[in-house]
Amino acid sequence: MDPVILFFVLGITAGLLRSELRLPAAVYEFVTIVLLLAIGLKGGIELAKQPLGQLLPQMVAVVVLGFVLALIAFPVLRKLGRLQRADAASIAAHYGSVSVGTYAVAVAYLGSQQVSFEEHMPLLLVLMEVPAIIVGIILARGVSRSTRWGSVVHEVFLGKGIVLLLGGLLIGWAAGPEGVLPLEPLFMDLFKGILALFLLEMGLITAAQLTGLRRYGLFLVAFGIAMPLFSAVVGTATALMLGLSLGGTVILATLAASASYIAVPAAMRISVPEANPTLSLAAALGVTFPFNVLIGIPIYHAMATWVLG
Amino acid sequence: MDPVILFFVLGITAGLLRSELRLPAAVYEFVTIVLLLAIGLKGGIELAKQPLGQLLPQMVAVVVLGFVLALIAFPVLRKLGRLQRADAASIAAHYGSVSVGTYAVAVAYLGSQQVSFEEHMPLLLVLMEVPAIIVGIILARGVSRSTRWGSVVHEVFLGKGIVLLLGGLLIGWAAGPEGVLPLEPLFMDLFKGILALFLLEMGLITAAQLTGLRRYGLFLVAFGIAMPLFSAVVGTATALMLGLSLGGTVILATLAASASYIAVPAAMRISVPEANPTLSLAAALGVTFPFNVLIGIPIYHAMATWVLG
Amino acid sequence: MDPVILFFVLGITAGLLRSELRLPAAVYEFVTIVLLLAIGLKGGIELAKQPLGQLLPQMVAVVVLGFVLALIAFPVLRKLGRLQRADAASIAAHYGSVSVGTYAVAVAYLGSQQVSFEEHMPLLLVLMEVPAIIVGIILARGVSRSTRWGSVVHEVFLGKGIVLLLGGLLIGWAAGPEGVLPLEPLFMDLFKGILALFLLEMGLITAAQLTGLRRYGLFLVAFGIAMPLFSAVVGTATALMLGLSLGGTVILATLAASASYIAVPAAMRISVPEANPTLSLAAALGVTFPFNVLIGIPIYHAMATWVLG
Amino acid sequence: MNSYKRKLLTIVTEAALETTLIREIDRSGAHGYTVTDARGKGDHGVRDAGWPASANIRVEVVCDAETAQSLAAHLHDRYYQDYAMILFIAEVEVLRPTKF
Amino acid sequence: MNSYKRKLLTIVTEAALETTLIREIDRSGAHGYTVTDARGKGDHGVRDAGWPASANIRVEVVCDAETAQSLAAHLHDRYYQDYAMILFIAEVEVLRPTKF
Amino acid sequence: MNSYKRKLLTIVTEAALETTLIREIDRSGAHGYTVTDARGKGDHGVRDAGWPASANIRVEVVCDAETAQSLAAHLHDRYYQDYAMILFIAEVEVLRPTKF
Ligand SMILES: Nc1ncnc2c1ncn2[C@@H]1O[C@H](COP(=O)(O)O)[C@@H](O)[C@H]1O
Ligand SMILES: Nc1ncnc2c1ncn2[C@@H]1O[C@H](COP(=O)(O)O)[C@@H](O)[C@H]1O
Ligand SMILES: Nc1ncnc2c1ncn2[C@@H]1O[C@H](COP(=O)(O)O)[C@@H](O)[C@H]1O
Ligand code: NA
Ligand code: NA
Ligand code: NA
Repeated sequence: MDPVILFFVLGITAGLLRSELRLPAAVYEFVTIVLLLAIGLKGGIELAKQPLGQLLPQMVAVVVLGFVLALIAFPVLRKLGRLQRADAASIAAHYGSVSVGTYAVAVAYLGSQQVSFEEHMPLLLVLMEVPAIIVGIILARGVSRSTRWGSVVHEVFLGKGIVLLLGGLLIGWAAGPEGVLPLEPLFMDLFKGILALFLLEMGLITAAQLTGLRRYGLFLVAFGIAMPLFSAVVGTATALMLGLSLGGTVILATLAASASYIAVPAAMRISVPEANPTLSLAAALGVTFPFNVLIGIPIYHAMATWVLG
Repeated sequence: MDPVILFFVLGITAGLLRSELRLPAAVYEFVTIVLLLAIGLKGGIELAKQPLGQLLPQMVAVVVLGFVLALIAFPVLRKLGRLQRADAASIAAHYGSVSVGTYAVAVAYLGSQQVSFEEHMPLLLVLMEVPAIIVGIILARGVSRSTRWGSVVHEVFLGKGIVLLLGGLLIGWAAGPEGVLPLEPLFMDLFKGILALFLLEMGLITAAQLTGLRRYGLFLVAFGIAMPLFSAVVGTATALMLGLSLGGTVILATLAASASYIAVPAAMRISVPEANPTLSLAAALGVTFPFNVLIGIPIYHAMATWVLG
Repeated sequence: MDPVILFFVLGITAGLLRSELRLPAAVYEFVTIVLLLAIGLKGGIELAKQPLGQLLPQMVAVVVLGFVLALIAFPVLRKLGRLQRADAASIAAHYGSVSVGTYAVAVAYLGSQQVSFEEHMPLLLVLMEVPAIIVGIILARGVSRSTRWGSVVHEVFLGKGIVLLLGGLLIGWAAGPEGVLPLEPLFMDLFKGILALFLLEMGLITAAQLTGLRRYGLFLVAFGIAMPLFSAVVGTATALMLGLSLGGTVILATLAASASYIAVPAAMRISVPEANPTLSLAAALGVTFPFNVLIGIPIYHAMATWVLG
Repeated sequence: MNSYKRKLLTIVTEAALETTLIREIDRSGAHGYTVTDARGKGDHGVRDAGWPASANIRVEVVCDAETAQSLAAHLHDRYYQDYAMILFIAEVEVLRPTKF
Repeated sequence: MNSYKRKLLTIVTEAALETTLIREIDRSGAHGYTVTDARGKGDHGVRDAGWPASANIRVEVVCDAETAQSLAAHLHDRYYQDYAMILFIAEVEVLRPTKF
Repeated sequence: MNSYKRKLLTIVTEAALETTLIREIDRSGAHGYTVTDARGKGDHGVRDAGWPASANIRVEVVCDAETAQSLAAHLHDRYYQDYAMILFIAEVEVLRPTKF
């Protein structure tokens, strides 16, 4: 098992044992900022090497993928889960969007398995964050006039996550591989160490979400495991269609399978306030994140190997 | 363009678009502390290599330069800008002193242009921080008995900036190049990455200062561009007189052109409280810092090349 | 003198001169977390290389050492120092336990002296943290029924220090030297730089403790110097008995000589609240920490060389 | 020195609401506000500030009784149902009546 | 909108006491609390929050008069002697009487 | 348990003033103070705590009515004009009259 995963396990364990261990909010923010910038930069460097036009099919495909996954999740949550409209819409948005932390773990995993992948994946990551948010808002409130779309767009595109990822992408793209070289000691060499600290904190947070889970029962657990498995299949199929490499397929499956816990919760809190954040975070963080990180990614790897082999 | 500058541009853009991106105060402090220590250490290592006596002419020259620039700025601000006595004195102090962030960008710039410079520059940086503060206080209040010089000296010499720069210098000097080696991964290898985070934050702060600017009009913009250009000429002339190398000349010009936003604002707030900090920060951070970082340094480079060529 | 020590001196000096320099609490926590994890990881890697059973004698020995040192310190504090029961018990617990910061300085010291040592020392460090705490509580309150041992155990074993050290040990042990490789840039390469920042902060904190010292007089100063010297002798003898190498002997002597200021103060505050923390911190941080760091470690080195030579 | 009676309205709520809340305060006619970071527990469970989604803010507004009452009532009607939020009002004395 | 009188109990004490204090509040029957990080000075000297051992917390509890009195008295008896701690109680108005 | 009336003086001002302000409080005869970090908005514009120059502090002093009045008046006269600062005073009950 990759040692960064062990940090996640340490965090969960410490959290469940009610240890005094707690990372200050500022450390969480620092670590998040470095990760987001690092992922953006890495993708940007790659973009500098190839014509953007060539990536257009992939870009369109992941946007559609984001829409579709949210639209599929919604009726399941509504019918099978008997959740309220707003809650179902909000959770659907979480699962249609993506988790940067899960992406980073997948990158680390492929690294230690020495499987290479298309390095422009961070571009797809950014593109896939947004569509599900829009779906979620429309599902919750309809396309009513009263929705303040101005502030929705602001919330979505100017949130910390997107700004740093996109900013990193653009800087990496503008500076190119040579230009970014002096930044590598911080953003590349420390990447795994910083990711370890991030996962330690995520473990502590995940442990706290489990309380939410206990209250809202089995359905969320089932959904939190079944949905990523289903999404990973859709993601793998999409990757196949796009002709991605083995590594690229694993990443796209992981992106599809992952559920957002940075951009989407913030956007939903403002745009669909009547949705209960405890539900979506319990599912996305309490179930799906650990599932993907501990079990899912190797499964998606096996699946991709099988499909592409 | 150096990628660290792009982080500054990202920060300004995010700030102007009112993004939710915000670095916690603790991250700003951490990044500042590492930069200040790194700059000090680097200079100290160099001091260990050469007799201090030999540097005396340069040391005296920059102290005089600090005094002179503040004394020139004051009447301009008072007469042309029609600013109140305290405001003119405070702004003059900012421009007579130096900006560590600008210095760091100049170092990064020369690095990527592969221009070497006298490595003891951090010593001159420290020396140049202080004189203008004293000029500013005297200009504001006269040499009145009521000035509590004890607390002024305390404020100036025991502020975070000077303590860390000077501390770094002394440690670097005592430990020498060999001794500092194990500290290099943090203070040298990460330097540019940390500088990038610092400039990201500076961009956000700069964007916030622009509000101040809008209120106080054109004069500050003009002064914030003309003054560094003039100071750079004086700095270049001084460097010529001192026989500095091309790189050293660019650095000294940049130091002269830069306006303080760490040591001086803190000192002025306590010692000349009637000066409006919005004015000086709008000029120093809202105009001069971005001007130097984006346009000024290459100009000073061209100027030095032309003069020395 | 190792440059990291100079950072400690800088911190003390700045603190005594009442400089404005202050590290935000979040930076202190960040630096502490990285140090604890790094020390744990390093020890864990080593454990992966050798059968744990072989280390059993050492493990038992240091646990006994922790008990014994606390039991020796107590009557001295009570009789010679005429301290109240709770205060004597609390201080005894501090001195029977160990200081991670002092350990890190000893490691850095041996590194720059190019003296190698048994790399599993972090395991002994963890084991030696706890016994003195239990002694302290029993000395203060007897083995009364009313002591809530459940919450004591929780406080002791789930405090930040132990969780991170032990967590690091287990992760290093599970991942092995290969697995930890990608984490090295953060946890190994930056170690000395991070230690420098930590010692800077410790200097500031130490300076603040000196006020406490001034109030409680000479006895604490004498005890704060004599006790580590005595403990170092006991530690050296134990190392000799265990057949440790020169480096290992220095480390064990240093561990014995060091006084806790993370785990023990927190545990005492909850379990022996009537003990005055100013007294124990003044001794442990105001006297013993600087003594060990500045003078003690070289003395223990000389002692070990003499004994083993 | 004379002193004048004003109200201090304190709001503890989710950090995610900061921008929105500040807009509401600006609109209410109050002349200023003070924000500190907080954590806590209430009907919506423990909010321990470990990460942005579980952080609270504590906002104080000094203003006249009428503004305090109407702002409190408005926030109550608009946000109480969907957000972790409490409101309370205390009596305070200030030195400069025109400032608040 | 009607408003109802409640008490605001504020406690400033050592950060080390946070877990213990929260347990006491939970037991007291109060429905919630708010915590902010603080530093300060009092009879136990300067506590400057430079590191955990010298950090303070500032805890607020809105509750009825009886709970406030009994919680304050209990904390006073149990912790005042051994810990840096102050307590004070203010009168506040709240909008929803059942919440507190 | 008996309780005694005291005043709670709250000051919100620029972080740069912390050392100075603490000196003033010490001189005023008050027995202690509590400081928390804050941000806010007032006549001097938005102070968002993004960096030291734009950070606020929130200082509380529990003391007798006379000290509160005279300290407030002194701070008002000395600092209001040049610094971002507000002051307000509330009535509080304390348990130990000699402590404040
Ligand atoms: N009785 C109370 N006293 C003090 N603070 C409270 C109280 N109830 C709730 N809070 C604070 O207000 C936040 C939101 O409350 P709630 O909506 O009840 O969950 C909590 O996270 C606490 O910080
Ligand atoms: N008179 C006071 N006004 C405001 N805060 C105080 C006062 N006295 C003490 N404090 C706070 O309460 C903490 C503990 O007080 P003490 O037990 O007196 O040392 C101090 O560190 C301060 O933060
Ligand atoms: N009406 C108000 N209510 C609460 N806090 C205020 C108010 N006015 C000002 N403040 C705070 O006091 C600081 C200084 O106020 P001012 O001098 O008016 O700019 C602001 O940055 C706010 O944090
Ligand atoms: Na997804
Ligand atoms: Na200058
Ligand atoms: Na010891």
